[in-house]
Amino acid sequence: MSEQELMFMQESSGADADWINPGSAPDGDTALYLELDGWEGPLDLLLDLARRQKVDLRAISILALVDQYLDYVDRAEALRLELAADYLVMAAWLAYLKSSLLLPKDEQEDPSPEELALRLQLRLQRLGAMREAAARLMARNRIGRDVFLRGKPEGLRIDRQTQWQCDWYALVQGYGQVKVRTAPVVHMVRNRPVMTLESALDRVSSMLGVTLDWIALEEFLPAYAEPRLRRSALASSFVAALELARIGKAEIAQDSIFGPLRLRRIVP
Amino acid sequence: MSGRETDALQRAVEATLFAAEQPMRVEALAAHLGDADSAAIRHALANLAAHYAPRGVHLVERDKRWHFETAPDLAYLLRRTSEHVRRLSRAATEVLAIIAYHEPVSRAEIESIRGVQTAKGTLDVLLEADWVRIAGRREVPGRPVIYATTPEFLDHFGLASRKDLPGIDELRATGLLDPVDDAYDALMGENSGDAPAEHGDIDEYDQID
Amino acid sequence: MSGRETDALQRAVEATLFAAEQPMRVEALAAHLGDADSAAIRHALANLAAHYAPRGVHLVERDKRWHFETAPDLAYLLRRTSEHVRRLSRAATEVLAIIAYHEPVSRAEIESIRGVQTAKGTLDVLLEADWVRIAGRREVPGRPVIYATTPEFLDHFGLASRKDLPGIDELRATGLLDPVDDAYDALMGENSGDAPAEHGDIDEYDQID
Repeated sequence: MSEQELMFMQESSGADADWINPGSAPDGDTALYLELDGWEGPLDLLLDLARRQKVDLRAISILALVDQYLDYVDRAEALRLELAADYLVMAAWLAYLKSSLLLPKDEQEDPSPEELALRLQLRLQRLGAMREAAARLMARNRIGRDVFLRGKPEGLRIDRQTQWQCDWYALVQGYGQVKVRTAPVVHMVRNRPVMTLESALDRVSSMLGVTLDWIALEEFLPAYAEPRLRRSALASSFVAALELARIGKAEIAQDSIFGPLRLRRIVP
Repeated sequence: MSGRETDALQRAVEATLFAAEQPMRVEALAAHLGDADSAAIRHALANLAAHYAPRGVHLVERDKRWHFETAPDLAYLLRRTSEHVRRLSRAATEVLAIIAYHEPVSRAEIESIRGVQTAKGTLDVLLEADWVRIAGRREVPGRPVIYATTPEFLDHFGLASRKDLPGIDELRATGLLDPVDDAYDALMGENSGDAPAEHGDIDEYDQID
Repeated sequence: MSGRETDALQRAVEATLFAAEQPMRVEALAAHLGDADSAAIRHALANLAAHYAPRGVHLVERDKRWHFETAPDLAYLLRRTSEHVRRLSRAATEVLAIIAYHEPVSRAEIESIRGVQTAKGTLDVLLEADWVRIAGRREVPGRPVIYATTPEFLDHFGLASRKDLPGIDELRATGLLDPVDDAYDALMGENSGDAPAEHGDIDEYDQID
């Protein structure tokens, strides 16, 4: 039967126009070849070939289908049409499936060719179902084609109006905060006992002039200074020592990290 | 048969939906009509729909949103030049059907049904038409994007809900919406042999060809 | 009223006018409906108009052109206002307070009192709320607009007159300024004597009035 159908397919021709419509199958073999671009892949081609068997997709003969597909690929090659690789992969797989199906049962491997054939059939059924569903969907009454909405609706407009809310408390507090925030700010700096860098420089250089020995930094500080003045004097004296070392009037030594700093005059 | 004293709420609902530029849900109608009672609005909608049923204009519900549209049987009078509805390519048509019947569905799942890779542009066309939306990601390795249909899709194709998709009940009952693996296992489990289960698809297929 | 068997032409006219983007003349309708008889169309239009007369939608003729429109008594449905309550922002509250205490006052004066620029929208909100009005222009170079409060302002805040606004001293006495004062005191904390002098602004304002 499939043989006959194939013969019939060879004889008729044309009908390319059908290709525009989803779900339709070409009724001419020539069209089949010429419309290669129209296929959505090998499964799609298989589905159309299966449909040619004019039976339910659950009752198709997989062997016949394989033959049809392989025949199609052969013809395409004979016509020197370039087939996409996935068509050839499908052809190879179908050829393998066919030979497995023809082998005696006990030589079959896992998965069995029957399982593979059934799975192929299930896939075709699913694709067929979706193609049919798509056609039925497209045939529904569609807005803008079959049914129409109101041509020029007046449109609904909703104006949002804000009811602002503020209470007396917030108003008065807001004003108070503005006044407080913008009140002139007075900065007070307390008078602190400090030793300036200048006086430290004087003090250190004059004390260095007295001797050629090493003198510890602490010894430059005023003996009875209160702690805050002492801290300031230490900082200023240290900077003064660095300054004197920089201009070559003194040298600084420290034996260990955080150890006492010592100073000595350099005799020019 | 519309009553001579069409009641006030019914008139208000009628006028509002006539004037609306978008389909409206019951809640939106209620809010627009000054927090009217939802049940009363539903009642008015049902009355209006019945009133308009034999007329040239119908009141329809799509995805819980209501709008007026012309009666489908008058399409032949009103059909305009086809530019209003762009034709979908065959690939896009199939992808749309697969998304609608299987949603939510990933691109890989679409491709496994079609047995062919889906061009990026095909999904873009459907997204742009506002018929398909990205519905999230599947929580499997790779977290693929999954697609679903939109209210606009149901609107455009005149479907009250996805339950209205043509033939979806039969497809589900016959397992044609299940993955091949599940269908195979089911077949192997249920019946010993190769005889497939009963189904009602044959006629439909014949009609198509 | 409308018959149970709405006749075919009447349905066609109804659907056509519903879907039409422009009002249509009888001739245009006739042409659209496949050269239907004008008299029959007039008859259908009259029937339809009568049918819709009590409904929420009317079929009306204007300048020999027919179209559907919302029933005039329901026109209010097309344009609704929805009121929602919003609290005045802090900035707007401050600006309102400054206007109330200092009025009439220009924007530049408001800004110099607040120590920050005032967004245009802030004054707009107060104008929209009807609490502030434009009270003229100050006769100085640039003639800046000056703002003052409205009777609605006094109403809203339950004030008999602006003199009811408490002065800074009273605010401090009632603890209204405490949250800010605390922070201020913390900053100035050590030397209690250095706190800035009390302001006597309020009295001056009173004199302004």
